[in-house]
Amino acid sequence: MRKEIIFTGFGGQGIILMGVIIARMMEHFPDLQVTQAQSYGPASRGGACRTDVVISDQQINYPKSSRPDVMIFMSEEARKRLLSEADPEKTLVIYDNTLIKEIPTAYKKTFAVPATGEAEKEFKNRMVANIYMLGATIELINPGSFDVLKKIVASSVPKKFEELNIKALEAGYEYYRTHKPAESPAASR
Amino acid sequence: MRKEIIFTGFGGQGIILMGVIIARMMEHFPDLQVTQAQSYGPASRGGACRTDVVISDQQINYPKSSRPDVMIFMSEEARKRLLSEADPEKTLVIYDNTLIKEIPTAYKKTFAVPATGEAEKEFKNRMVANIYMLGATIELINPGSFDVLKKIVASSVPKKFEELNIKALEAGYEYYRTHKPAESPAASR
Amino acid sequence: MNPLGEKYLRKDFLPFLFCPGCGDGMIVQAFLQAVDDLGCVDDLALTAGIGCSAWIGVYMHVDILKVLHGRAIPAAIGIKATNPSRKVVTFTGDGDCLAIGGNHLLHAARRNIDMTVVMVNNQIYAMTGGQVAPSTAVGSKTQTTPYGNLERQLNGCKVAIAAGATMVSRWSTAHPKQLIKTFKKALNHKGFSFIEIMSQCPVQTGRYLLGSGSPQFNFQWLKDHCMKEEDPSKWAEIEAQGNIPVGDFLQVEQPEFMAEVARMNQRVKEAQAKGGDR
Amino acid sequence: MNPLGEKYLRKDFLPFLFCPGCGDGMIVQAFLQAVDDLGCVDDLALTAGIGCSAWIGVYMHVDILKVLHGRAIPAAIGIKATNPSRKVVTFTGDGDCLAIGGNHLLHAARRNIDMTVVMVNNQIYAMTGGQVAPSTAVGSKTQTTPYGNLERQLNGCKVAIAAGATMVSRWSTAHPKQLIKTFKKALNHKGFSFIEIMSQCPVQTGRYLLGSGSPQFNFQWLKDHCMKEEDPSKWAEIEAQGNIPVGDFLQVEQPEFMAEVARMNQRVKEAQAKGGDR
Amino acid sequence: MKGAERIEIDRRYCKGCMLCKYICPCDVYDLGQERSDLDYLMPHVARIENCKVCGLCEQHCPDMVLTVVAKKKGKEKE
Amino acid sequence: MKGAERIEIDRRYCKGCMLCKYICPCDVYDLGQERSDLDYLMPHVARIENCKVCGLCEQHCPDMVLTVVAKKKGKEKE
Amino acid sequence: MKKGRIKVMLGNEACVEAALLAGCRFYGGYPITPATEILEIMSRRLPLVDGLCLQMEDEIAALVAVVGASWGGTKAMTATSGPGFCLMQEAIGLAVAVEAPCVIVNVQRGGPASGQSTSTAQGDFYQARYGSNGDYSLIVLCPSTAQEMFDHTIKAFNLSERFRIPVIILSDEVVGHIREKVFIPDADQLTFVERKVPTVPMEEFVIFKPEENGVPLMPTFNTGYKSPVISQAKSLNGNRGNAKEAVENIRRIVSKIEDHMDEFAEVQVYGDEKAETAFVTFGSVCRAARSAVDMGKEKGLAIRSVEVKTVWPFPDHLVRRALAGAKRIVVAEMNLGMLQREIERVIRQPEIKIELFSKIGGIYPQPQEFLRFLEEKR
Amino acid sequence: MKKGRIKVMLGNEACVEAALLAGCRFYGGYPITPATEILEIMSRRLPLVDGLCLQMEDEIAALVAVVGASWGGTKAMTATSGPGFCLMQEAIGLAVAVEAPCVIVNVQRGGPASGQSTSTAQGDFYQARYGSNGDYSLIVLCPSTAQEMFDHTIKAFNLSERFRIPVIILSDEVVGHIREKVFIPDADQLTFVERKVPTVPMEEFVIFKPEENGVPLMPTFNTGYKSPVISQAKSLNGNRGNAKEAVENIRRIVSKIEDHMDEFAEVQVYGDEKAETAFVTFGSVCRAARSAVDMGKEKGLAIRSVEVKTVWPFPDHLVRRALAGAKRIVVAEMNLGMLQREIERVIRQPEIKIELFSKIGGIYPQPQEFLRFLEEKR
Ligand SMILES: Cc1ncc(C[n+]2csc(CCOP(=O)(O)OP(=O)(O)O)c2C)c(N)n1
Ligand SMILES: Cc1ncc(C[n+]2csc(CCOP(=O)(O)OP(=O)(O)O)c2C)c(N)n1
Ligand code: SF4
Ligand code: SF4
Ligand code: SF4
Ligand code: SF4
Ligand code: SF4
Ligand code: SF4
Ligand SMILES: [Mg+2]
Ligand SMILES: [Mg+2]
Repeated sequence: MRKEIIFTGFGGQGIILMGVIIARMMEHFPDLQVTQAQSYGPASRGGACRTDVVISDQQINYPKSSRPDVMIFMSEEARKRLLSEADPEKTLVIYDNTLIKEIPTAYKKTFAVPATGEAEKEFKNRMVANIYMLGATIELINPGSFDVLKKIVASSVPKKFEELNIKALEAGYEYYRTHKPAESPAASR
Repeated sequence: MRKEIIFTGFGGQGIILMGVIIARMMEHFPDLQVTQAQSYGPASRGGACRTDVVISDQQINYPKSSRPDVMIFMSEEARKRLLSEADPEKTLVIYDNTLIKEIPTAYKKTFAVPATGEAEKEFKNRMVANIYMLGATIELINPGSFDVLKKIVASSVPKKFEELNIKALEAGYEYYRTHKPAESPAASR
Repeated sequence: MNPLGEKYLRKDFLPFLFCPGCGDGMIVQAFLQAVDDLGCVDDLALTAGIGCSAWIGVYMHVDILKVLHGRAIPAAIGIKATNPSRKVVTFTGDGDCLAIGGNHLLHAARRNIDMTVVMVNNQIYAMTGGQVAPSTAVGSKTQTTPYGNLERQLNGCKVAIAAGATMVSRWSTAHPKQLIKTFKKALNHKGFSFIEIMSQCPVQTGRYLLGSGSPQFNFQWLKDHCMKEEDPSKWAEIEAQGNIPVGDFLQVEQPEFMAEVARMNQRVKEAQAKGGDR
Repeated sequence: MNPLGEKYLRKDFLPFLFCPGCGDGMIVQAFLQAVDDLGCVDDLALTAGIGCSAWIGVYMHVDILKVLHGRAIPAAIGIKATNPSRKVVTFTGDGDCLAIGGNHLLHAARRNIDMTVVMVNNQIYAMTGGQVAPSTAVGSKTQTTPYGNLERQLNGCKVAIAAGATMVSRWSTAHPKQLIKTFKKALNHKGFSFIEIMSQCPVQTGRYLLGSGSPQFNFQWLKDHCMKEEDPSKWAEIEAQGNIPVGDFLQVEQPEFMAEVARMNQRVKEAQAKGGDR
Repeated sequence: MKGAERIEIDRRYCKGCMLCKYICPCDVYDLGQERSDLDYLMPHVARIENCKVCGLCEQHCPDMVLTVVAKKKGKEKE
Repeated sequence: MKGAERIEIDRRYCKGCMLCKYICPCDVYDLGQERSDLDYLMPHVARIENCKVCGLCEQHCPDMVLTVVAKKKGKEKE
Repeated sequence: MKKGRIKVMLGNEACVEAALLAGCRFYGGYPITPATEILEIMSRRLPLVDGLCLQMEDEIAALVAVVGASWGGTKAMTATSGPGFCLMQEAIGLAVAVEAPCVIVNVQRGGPASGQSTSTAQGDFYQARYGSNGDYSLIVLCPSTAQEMFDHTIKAFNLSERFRIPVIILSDEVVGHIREKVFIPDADQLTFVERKVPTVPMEEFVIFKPEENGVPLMPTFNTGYKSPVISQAKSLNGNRGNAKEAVENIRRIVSKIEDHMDEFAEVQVYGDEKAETAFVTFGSVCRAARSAVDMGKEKGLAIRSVEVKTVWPFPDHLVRRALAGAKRIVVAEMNLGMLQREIERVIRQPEIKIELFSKIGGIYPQPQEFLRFLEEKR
Repeated sequence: MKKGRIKVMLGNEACVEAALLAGCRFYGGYPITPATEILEIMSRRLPLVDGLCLQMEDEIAALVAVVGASWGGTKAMTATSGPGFCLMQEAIGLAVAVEAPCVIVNVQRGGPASGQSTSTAQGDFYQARYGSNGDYSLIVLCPSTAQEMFDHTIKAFNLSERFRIPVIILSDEVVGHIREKVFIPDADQLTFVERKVPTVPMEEFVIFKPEENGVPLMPTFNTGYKSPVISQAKSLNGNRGNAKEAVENIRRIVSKIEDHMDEFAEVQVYGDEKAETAFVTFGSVCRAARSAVDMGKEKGLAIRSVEVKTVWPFPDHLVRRALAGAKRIVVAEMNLGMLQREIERVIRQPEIKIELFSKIGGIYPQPQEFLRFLEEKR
């Protein structure tokens, strides 16, 4: 089993953190290996930003994604530049539909999550869009690990923002439960 | 014809300048090649100091002395360290006998010049000992070139010391004429 | 693009790589305004080092040589030396100028070579993600001083004065009008001028030092903390309150290096023509 | 060897590589006298850069790390950082300290780390044969300013003060008594101290700058030109006459870096023991 | 009194920092809903009639994307 | 009054700079004729009776090769 | 099996973890992408163990302070990337000359000059060995995983203490910035080497006289030996040496390492050790090559991948052995052909062309590309 | 025969003489033995031709100022030795990256670190090529006589202008400090290359688009082109490049040189071109080897001496040709075996052992020793 997930958006959205959180979760799964690799532009905000997470039950050599199972897009520019890495048939394309208008229909598996919109609307804070997104996608990444995720999120954010983040996480999870894509690719492979 | 001359003494005596002057003289001898190479210790005064001059009618490849024809010693320390480079049979060993007590008798060809003593006594200036020495040895280095030497010396020292140096040079030459070693090795090779 | 931008920016290099609300863009604008007022755009030659602020000059459509971290000043000297009529301006960050590049500042100032160093002080290493800078206040928590900074600040203006700079000013991005005026003064100053600009970096300084990443908050912080005070003897007091003196601190006339070089060359050549070799 | 030499010099390293009459040897002696008076020889750790003056410490029988040109100060910081109880002293030349090493001086001073920098100012690059130094007077002819130096002097004491040094003095080899006293003060000062020593270099400075290679002449030159004046506001006047102000210029108390580090480590460890991670 | 004919915001490069809104002494701007090409929410010119064409917003815009176009003279009284 | 019993000059290392001679307020030294091991002409202690043991020569000797040995107490009157 | 714990860590973090375990108590650094995390994490961790992390004014000061700390008697390190590594070259020579044990990490990014600060590269391969002036030698280790960042850091400290030299960890952006599981053995499961200090009376001690293993005892400044340590070529007592002493000094500081390479040189082979087709790699590229070997196997292609772990002194012997019998040799690296030159030098069979599969510009090679290279260039 | 005059000159002086003839009008330097005379003589000479000689605060500033002057539109140079050469490495990468023509002289002395400041050495052989970070290329010339100091300096300026690169003259103490007769041709007897500047309207000009010869036109700051010049990997218009543009940029700045090596690469053979015994040398050692060849001839020994004049990019092809048929190859150099490694790489015949005759510690080899080596090691 090797699963490749790409998170992408622009700097400042906390894209890398999403990958870090997934990676750190794996400390709780002794039989799984994980790598998380990142690349970003030189400025601290703006600019495309991306992290590749690979989860496997074998030693992971090549640590980047070459045929991603899941791609999560959190900005229009990232979609423009990186969607071509997705396999239209196989890759589950998850996108923040607050920021991304549409995904061409060629891509068979898609899941829209209004993470930024909800973060702005419900939590008055764009900064939690990434955590919302994590909540909405964890079942598609590593099914059944929401509780571990919650623990890791709590320990990954400053104390004073802990509650806010956990709420966003739970809201995302709730969104998933109520909107989840017809076929769960996580289950299918 | 290849002639190798080594000048040696301590820093501050103007040893290097002696080599430079001989080298510059050669601009006036179109058929002769010359190299002058130097080596010195890190401090500006004291420390052994040495320059190798090679004069040849051929292109000079190896620019250092490996079997010197003439060696000129201007300090006791230099004698201690470098006399072994002289060939007891062939090398003409010239030394400042103000500073150097003696040369072992194994060395067959020697010439003592009291350069420092004369400089101090006659000219009240140790700094001209080197020029005195040049005057006393030019015939042994490149016979018949005293006039060229005089010209080069004049242009190599600060204007205000020109007269002093020329006098020292002439005094040295005079010393040579009156004390010259029995057999002139310059003639013999 | 606003009209100033239309006139002077390199369109194919946009957008600025600066984060939203970064003071660096405001400095681009203020500088271009000064240049526009003086009509001297063709006379400019810029240099820069490495850092966010080092990109300021890259967006302006003028000659710019952007070199290594800390080395913008010697690059400027090389340009000035070979183009004495150009107005040479260096854009540099507080880290670029005061940490790795501190020595070049000393020596350019003592030479009183005709150039302007614009040091953008955002009180941090921004480009690399929020490490302590020589300009970071004691006690501040940064990515490399997690328990509070123990090192006292290096005051660029004081150092420039001690080294011999002949014009020294400090303003902030919250003082665009004064800044434009000072830029103009420096561009016309014959000698070494040093302009320090306090600038907001919402992302690193804001986040780590001031507790808010909001551009507005960071901009307001500068407005609140920069106090005009041109008398050095009163600085200590202002600084003790956590505030920052700004103003035009110094401008004197002294022999300028390139002019002295020209005079020397003239003299030496004349002496040589007369036959003397020294 | 005189008794002080017998007691403290490395016999197997003699003679000093200094030229006859060089001031550097006099500094060895004055420093050893101070050390002897304080009885602190076992506490010393020295560093040095490259240059004639950088050899001063090598002949003393104490720990010494002689590093690269200009880098004596960071070496001292590394030693102090790991041996806070040692008295760390750096011997450096005017070129070593103010040219290539200028930046390290700024930063050690601003840190107020407990160490002493002894800068031997012979107004020239001596070791390499008489090139201009940042301390060479305007107009001077050296091997690299054959037509007269155009660059204004960098004043090490002023720079050290601007950067935050907490003790600053200047004396000369013609002031052995005052020098010994100042050495003792510096060795006991808690913080960064900077001592500039005007020193004769008959061979380079004498020959090229002052017109005589005689040790006596060069020594007398210092006696004649160094004037005691501890009030900075009067320096300009003295300097305008071609003279050099000497004296104990500054000594203040400020938090010392290594002490602050120790306090911080204590605090952080206690916090951690209580379970907090910051 | 001066007034603005229009305020242009270059949507290619606006980064939504809202310094324009913050600096405006006349409360001309609101936080808008539209996103610039760089994915940032742009300011919305909500009350252009308040604008005194003081130029502060233009001068402070860090991305030089904002232009306040004054009413032509003579038009002012319309 | 103090006096010097002897003045030692370490011939291994003396460089003949004559700063001792120059600094001596009591004209104790002359330029000598003897050379040190480093080939320099050493100072000659010509008038030791003048010496006040002020220590200046010792303190100023750049090679630390000069030692002024004071007469032992009690000997002074001899 | 060793006792210990498993943690998901950044490669750069694993480096810090190991350094602290190995006893590093001084860090002198300067921020630079992609090495900055090492400085940042050190600044958090060192105060907790009574160490000191100093952000210096530049990389020169950083490494010189490390050398000072090393002579101060402390294990010390620094980390940087290309531009800063340039600035450290003179002080690397210093550390060699004064035989100061220390560890220098270079997390490589794209060059030349400022290059591509956030992208990976392996262009400092030769610089790590030859960037300083004059004759010298040192050890360079190339990790390819966060675990190796950890293991090599322990090894680097041990070798630096054993040989009294700077040891360089030549990592790259991929390895520095990868996050993966790292096994951290308990301290008692690891071996730590400490520099040997003299015990004889000060008068009898000759500071640069080597012991049997070529390395002199180190009278650090906390031992009371009053040591003279200069950066020049020296005689045994530490004074400036004459020509003969200089020759001996230089030969010794080189041969103390090169004569003992079997103590540390390491070359690994992944895949089919007898395969006629061989990749040769170092650093992060090893990982992609391994995947390529696995993919090849699936397709029925026998490939071996030779991984040079200690690239300097170059392990001629081990590399020759690992490549014995190979008919086709492809050197895969993220530069324009550096390791390739060493392989050309070592494999002196004119019939074997040493091919180069080179990726630059920060583009980490994909396993598929290795296989495509094998097909297309055939 | 060319017209000109003959003067007895120091090698370092010949370098200055040639630089001024070639049009050098800016010198940024810092004193260091044994290169200092270049700075000193420049400071006397440049003012007379309205040039500027600046003694900067350190070597970093010196070379960066040279790069500035080069972009300012002036031919510029600097000179240093080992420790200063270390400090210049970052700026060498800068000069490469911003394609600034300039000349850098390294008059080698003993290393590592402060080493032996007044002694000769050839230990910076690899540093001259690989001392800076990342992938790059440049040209390194090695003179062996004062005359070659002159000739190579002219050549260095010409190549730097032709290729828009830093050219390094890797001299050594023996060559820098030798005084001998130098033939100085009249200016009209020499060819001088000048950088090509653009002439198209500013709007049409694309700053880093190469001409046919791989080199872009250079819109120096005196041409009015308002040029953006950054030290990062760049796109054709001068802005930061993406990965693909970075690849192209880096490949171009390397291949513009390496694809045109036949324009400048130079290897000479002295002695019997067919001799089975061959010395391989560079720099000052060539001279001693020549004497050895001559001595050998007297004794009836046929020897050729292969002299590598342009050591970087290493002229594989020319060296192979010059060594064709040689059965015994002895590399003679004043380091512990650097050129030797290149010869091992280039001569891939396992039956030929590449022997090393190495002199270090500042001891210049004597011709007799070469012959003794041949006898003893047989
Ligand atoms: C030699 C070298 N060291 C370190 C770096 C990494 N670096 C790039 S920018 C920077 C700091 C920039 O800080 P500052 O000058 O204050 O500029 P800012 O980004 O804050 O505007 C550093 C350390 C580098 N590029 N080169
Ligand atoms: C990096 C480097 N650059 C240059 C040198 C050459 N160098 C040795 S000493 C020195 C100047 C010394 O001058 P100063 O510090 O004033 O000491 P002094 O000899 O005058 O006492 C120089 C330039 C060097 N050793 N290293
Ligand atoms: S990190 Fe700070 S200084 Fe850099 S661009 Fe962003 S806001 Fe500006
Ligand atoms: S050159 Fe000058 S400073 Fe150096 S040892 Fe000689 S006199 Fe002293
Ligand atoms: S100030 Fe400029 S960039 Fe910021 S929101 Fe307003 S228009 Fe946009
Ligand atoms: S011009 Fe002045 S009043 Fe008008 S919108 Fe801008 S800031 Fe507000
Ligand atoms: S001062 Fe010292 S070195 Fe100089 S002459 Fe007198 S005894 Fe000799
Ligand atoms: S002790 Fe004083 S009086 Fe006696 S010789 Fe020395 S200087 Fe002269
Ligand atoms: Mg900053
Ligand atoms: Mg000096």
